[in-house]
Amino acid sequence: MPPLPQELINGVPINAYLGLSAVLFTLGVAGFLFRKNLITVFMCIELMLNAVNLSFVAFSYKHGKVDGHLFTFFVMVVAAAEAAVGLAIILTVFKNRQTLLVDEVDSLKL
Amino acid sequence: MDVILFAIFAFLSVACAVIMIAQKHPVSSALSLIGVMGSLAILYLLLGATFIAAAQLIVYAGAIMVLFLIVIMLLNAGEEPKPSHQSLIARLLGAPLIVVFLGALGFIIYISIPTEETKVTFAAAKAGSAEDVGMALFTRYLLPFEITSVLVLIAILGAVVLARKEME
Amino acid sequence: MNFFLLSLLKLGLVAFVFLTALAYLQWIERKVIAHVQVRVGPNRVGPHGLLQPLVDTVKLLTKEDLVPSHVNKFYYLGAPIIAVSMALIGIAVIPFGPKIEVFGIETYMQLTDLNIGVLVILAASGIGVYGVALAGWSSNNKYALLGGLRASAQMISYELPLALAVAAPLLIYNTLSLRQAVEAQQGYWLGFIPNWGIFYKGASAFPIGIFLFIAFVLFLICAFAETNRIPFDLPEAENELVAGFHVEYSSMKFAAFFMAEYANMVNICALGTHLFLGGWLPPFPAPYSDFVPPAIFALGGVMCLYHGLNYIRARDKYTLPVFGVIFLGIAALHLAPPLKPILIPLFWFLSKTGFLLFAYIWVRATLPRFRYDQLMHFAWGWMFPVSVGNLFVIGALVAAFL
Amino acid sequence: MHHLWLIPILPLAGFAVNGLWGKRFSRSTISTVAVSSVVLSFLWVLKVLSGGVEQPIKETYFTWIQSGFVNIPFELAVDRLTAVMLLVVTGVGSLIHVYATGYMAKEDGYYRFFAYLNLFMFFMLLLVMANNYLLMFVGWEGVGLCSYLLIGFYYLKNSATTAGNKAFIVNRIGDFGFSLALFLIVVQFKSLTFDDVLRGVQAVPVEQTAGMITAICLLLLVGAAGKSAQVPLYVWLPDAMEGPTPVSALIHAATMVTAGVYMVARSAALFLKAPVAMDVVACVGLGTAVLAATIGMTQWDIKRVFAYSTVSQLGYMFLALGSGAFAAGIWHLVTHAFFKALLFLGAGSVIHAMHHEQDMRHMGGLRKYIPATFWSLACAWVAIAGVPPFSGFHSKDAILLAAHAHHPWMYWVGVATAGVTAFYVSRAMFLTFFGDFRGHGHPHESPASMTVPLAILGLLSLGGGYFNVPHYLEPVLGAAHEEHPFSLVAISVVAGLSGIAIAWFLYIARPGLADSIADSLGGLYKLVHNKYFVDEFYFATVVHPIIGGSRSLLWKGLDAGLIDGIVNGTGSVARRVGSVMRRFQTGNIRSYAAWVVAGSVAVVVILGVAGGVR
Repeated sequence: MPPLPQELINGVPINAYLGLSAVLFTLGVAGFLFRKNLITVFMCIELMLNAVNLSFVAFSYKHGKVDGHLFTFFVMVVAAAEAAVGLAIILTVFKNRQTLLVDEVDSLKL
Repeated sequence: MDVILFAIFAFLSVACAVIMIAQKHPVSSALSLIGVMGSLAILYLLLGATFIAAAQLIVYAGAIMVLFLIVIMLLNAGEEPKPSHQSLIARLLGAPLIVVFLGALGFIIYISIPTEETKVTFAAAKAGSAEDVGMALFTRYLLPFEITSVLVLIAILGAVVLARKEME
Repeated sequence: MNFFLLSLLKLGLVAFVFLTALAYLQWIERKVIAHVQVRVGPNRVGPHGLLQPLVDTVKLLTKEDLVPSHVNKFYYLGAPIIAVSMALIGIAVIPFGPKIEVFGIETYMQLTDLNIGVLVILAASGIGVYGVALAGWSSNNKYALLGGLRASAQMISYELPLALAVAAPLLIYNTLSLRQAVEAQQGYWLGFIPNWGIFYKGASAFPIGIFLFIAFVLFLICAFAETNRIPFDLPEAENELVAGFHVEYSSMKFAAFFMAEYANMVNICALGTHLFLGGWLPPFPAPYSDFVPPAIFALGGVMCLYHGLNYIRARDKYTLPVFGVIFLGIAALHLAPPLKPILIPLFWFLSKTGFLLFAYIWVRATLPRFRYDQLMHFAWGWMFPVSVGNLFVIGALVAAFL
Repeated sequence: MHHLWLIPILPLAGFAVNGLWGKRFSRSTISTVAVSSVVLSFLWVLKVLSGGVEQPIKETYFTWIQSGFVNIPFELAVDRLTAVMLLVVTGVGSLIHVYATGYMAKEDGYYRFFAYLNLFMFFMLLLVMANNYLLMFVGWEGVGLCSYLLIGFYYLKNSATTAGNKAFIVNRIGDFGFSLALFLIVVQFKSLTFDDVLRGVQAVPVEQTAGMITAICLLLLVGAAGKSAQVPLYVWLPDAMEGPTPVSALIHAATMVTAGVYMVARSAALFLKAPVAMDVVACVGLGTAVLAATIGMTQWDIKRVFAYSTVSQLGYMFLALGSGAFAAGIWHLVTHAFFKALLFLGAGSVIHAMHHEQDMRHMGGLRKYIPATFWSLACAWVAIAGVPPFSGFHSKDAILLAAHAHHPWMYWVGVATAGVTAFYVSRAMFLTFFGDFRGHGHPHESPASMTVPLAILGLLSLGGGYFNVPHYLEPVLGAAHEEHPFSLVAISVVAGLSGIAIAWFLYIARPGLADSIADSLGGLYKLVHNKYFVDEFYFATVVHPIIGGSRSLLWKGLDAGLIDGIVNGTGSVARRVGSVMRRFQTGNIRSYAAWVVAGSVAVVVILGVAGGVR
């Protein structure tokens, strides 16, 4: 294994975490834009939430406070609620129109 | 040590995320998402957020994703067929937008926080044990906590109402 | 001594003992059920069928490992791995005894003492669901799928009351580390009643143990459901879904699921022991209790010798004396000064865990199976409210008395 | 720690139990719960007072309202004034609860009745025990509510519900005055606690704040007039007799209507600084006394007679307050509580005996049918008529003397009114119990649960005058002047006796003479008999204009015109805007998502250009 540069030995720079969270978030957005399966789209939302959580925790490490953790905690709870309702909605959608394609579900207009 | 672990799991999470949006099959996406969550849990540990790491595993990986999996299995959602018609703007604008977005984010992070400012090491973590989280949760953040509980209640009702059979 | 080396040593030891124990647990189960149903049980291989597990293992290893053609290979192969590994993770945070000192090395009888140990176990059991669910789904077989769905639904349903029941003692011990939880249960009130979870009194004026006992009962029920054991073994209900989620599995992969099941049982029993039954703490004050284990073993040895001398079956003429000698030897070990501080706590811990495991087998031998809707209704309509209420009461009591 | 909170909480518990589960209880259970809750709180009052209250007992439980400089604790206090009130409320209350178990035995909604009654006890106790005006106001409104509920207890009777509404609305006017007074008090004294107000009053010299304090006092008087049925807000009380008789006895004779008196006495310090207000109070009291007494002479409904008598007696109390003899007022409050509760309960017993016949023209000669009721009522009779040495004599005497010391002419009017009072009560008694039986059916004596309370109250109204309340209250309300000029006393006594005599002459000696006098008076009699047409006057001047105005202006003009117009206008504007914006709504989630991303990209880029989030 190549020797690490000296400034990396004594810890990871905080903005590496932030960058990682940014990358994950963007991937989530990409998935949201390009995937067609409702459930997958929903999972992409979860991915975005996770990315944001990571940055929350990173920031709370930076400030040595616990608040970021609490935000993460709340995000988790809300995500759980959202998953429950959202999946129920997806089930209903599938029951009513036998499809999971986001593009098919577009009658809510005009 | 921290650096190596961070490198491994950061790579793992990104890889899983890519797989997730690349994979055609929902179950694969779900599992790779679980992979992302698991590696994020490790990263939380590195950041000293032990409680959040455990909660991440229990709530996200243990409960939410299981729900997803169950739904996928119930609906037996297979591969995605070619879409009949899809959003023009998303197809055209999507990729460039995302690139710009990532670039701008990176730029902001770069200019906002200089690299040499904070070094994350597990040993140096100040807060994040279950005690700290609980203490803050039930004192300063009590009201949000209560409200969240109400939200969860509402979600339960909504799920029940949506999922129940129509009574004849 | 090097931390990593020490950990490796302990890891090897625990892994060896644990896996062997799993194998023998199954033998014990067969034996006990047999005796409950007035049968003899496995008794062909070795004395009293003691070598049965070995033979089973060999058989499972050497069996043809066939993979059905219609399965989804990746997940089909991955599922048992997930299941068994998640089941084995739990043991890592479970302490077997207090701090000990061997060859001048101070160490804990525990692989690692996380300050979120309990959460780790819960998380592991939560992830373990995937093993079952994926197995069921990837087998591409409707019985298996039903089994997997049932399993996952059942496990996440019963995880709530389980977590709530576990939260109750943690609320009182004010820690998430199993070691500290056990240490919080030290002492006796009125001099002889042990201060274990289910009898807990501690510094409070009120014996909170009463409610912890309720929590303990809830915990046991959830534990049965969480490990898919009778009366909650819907996922593998033979007479409904052939063998449930592992119907398509054979040879070692099949064995893996069983290992996972037994490992889960052991983990959860150990958890219960630590949280409610005072872990490795003796049931009455040390100076007397220290002589109980050797006494028991000695008694066993003497009995074996006696029965060996006037035997009924020809075989016993040789086996029973051997066992008698072995038991006496163990008794002697318990008295040997260097081993005493290791063996005595280990004995108490193992005997309590063993009792819970015996309860598992006992119930399996006696109770019939639930219907699925009954199962779910029981989870959400009964267990959940009761555990929440119980937790409320305990919280109020903690606020009032501790 | 005396655990004062127990006193109000016990009836509240009774209310909760009966109100929540009373439907399923048997009548005996309900009455047990209700009565025992009140009796227990009476016993607790006794226990608390047994220690003596040289020093007021204060117990602060928590900070109720903390807003800016105003800090209102939830504080109960018992000083001697409160002690007297407590004894009256819980004591008479217990008796009336016992009575009610007999009186209501056959009625529907048994549990409802007792639940309301207990709730009333709770609020009344809160009112008298409160240590600040706001908490007092809570009790004040609460008793109003309960009185409304209980007046409309027979909600199938249209008249009952109307009476309830009337009582409620008229009380609102009074409460409006009261609350204004509270605001002024906050402005003036920066607090609502009695002690602070007292201190504040003594602190500032009169001439600076006379105007303010006078305003406060007048507004308080408005509130008191509303609750205690004084001119011009007395009109609700006679109609309130639609409620069951125990209610009339407890709420509309003994306790609630005296809340105004208590409140004014409680604010004695304020009133003493505002002589103008004092005179107004005295005049209002006197006017009420005369007015109601004269009306009372001409009524045929026995309960209405006693209702007007109540109004006039309350007038007496206000006269006392106005002429500075607060203690005398409270004293009369106590004795009045005894004999007026007795009168009503007796009337109830009579009505019960007459199978719900209330018109005195169909009674008569009941003496021999229901002796127990008669004799107990006789006690009340002599008491209210001011015959020495019975209770009414003492308190009324004290009031009249105080009035004489204040303004002699008030004394003379008071004496006249005393005569009138004696007259109409005697008239009621003669019409009911003497002569021969004009009704039909067979009157029957009431059960012991009714007669025993009557007997106890009878004794109290005979001997009640010897509780020397003014002396007991001296530490709180200052010393009453002691000299009893024999002449004045004699005059009032003579007035009372003559009233009785006239009544005897008109209704026993020369029956029929009364009607002829009434005919000869003609118009005047009609005027009085129809209560001076006050109700009609109010309807013409207040009610109709308000209804008409709100229908035409508020409803048709403001609501339908303005508000609906705004709403519809907003809607139409939104629709027009939407008709343009809907072009963007393709219904395809992902294009929305794309838009969102575009927006966030814009935000992020702007942030980056602006130089990050330092």
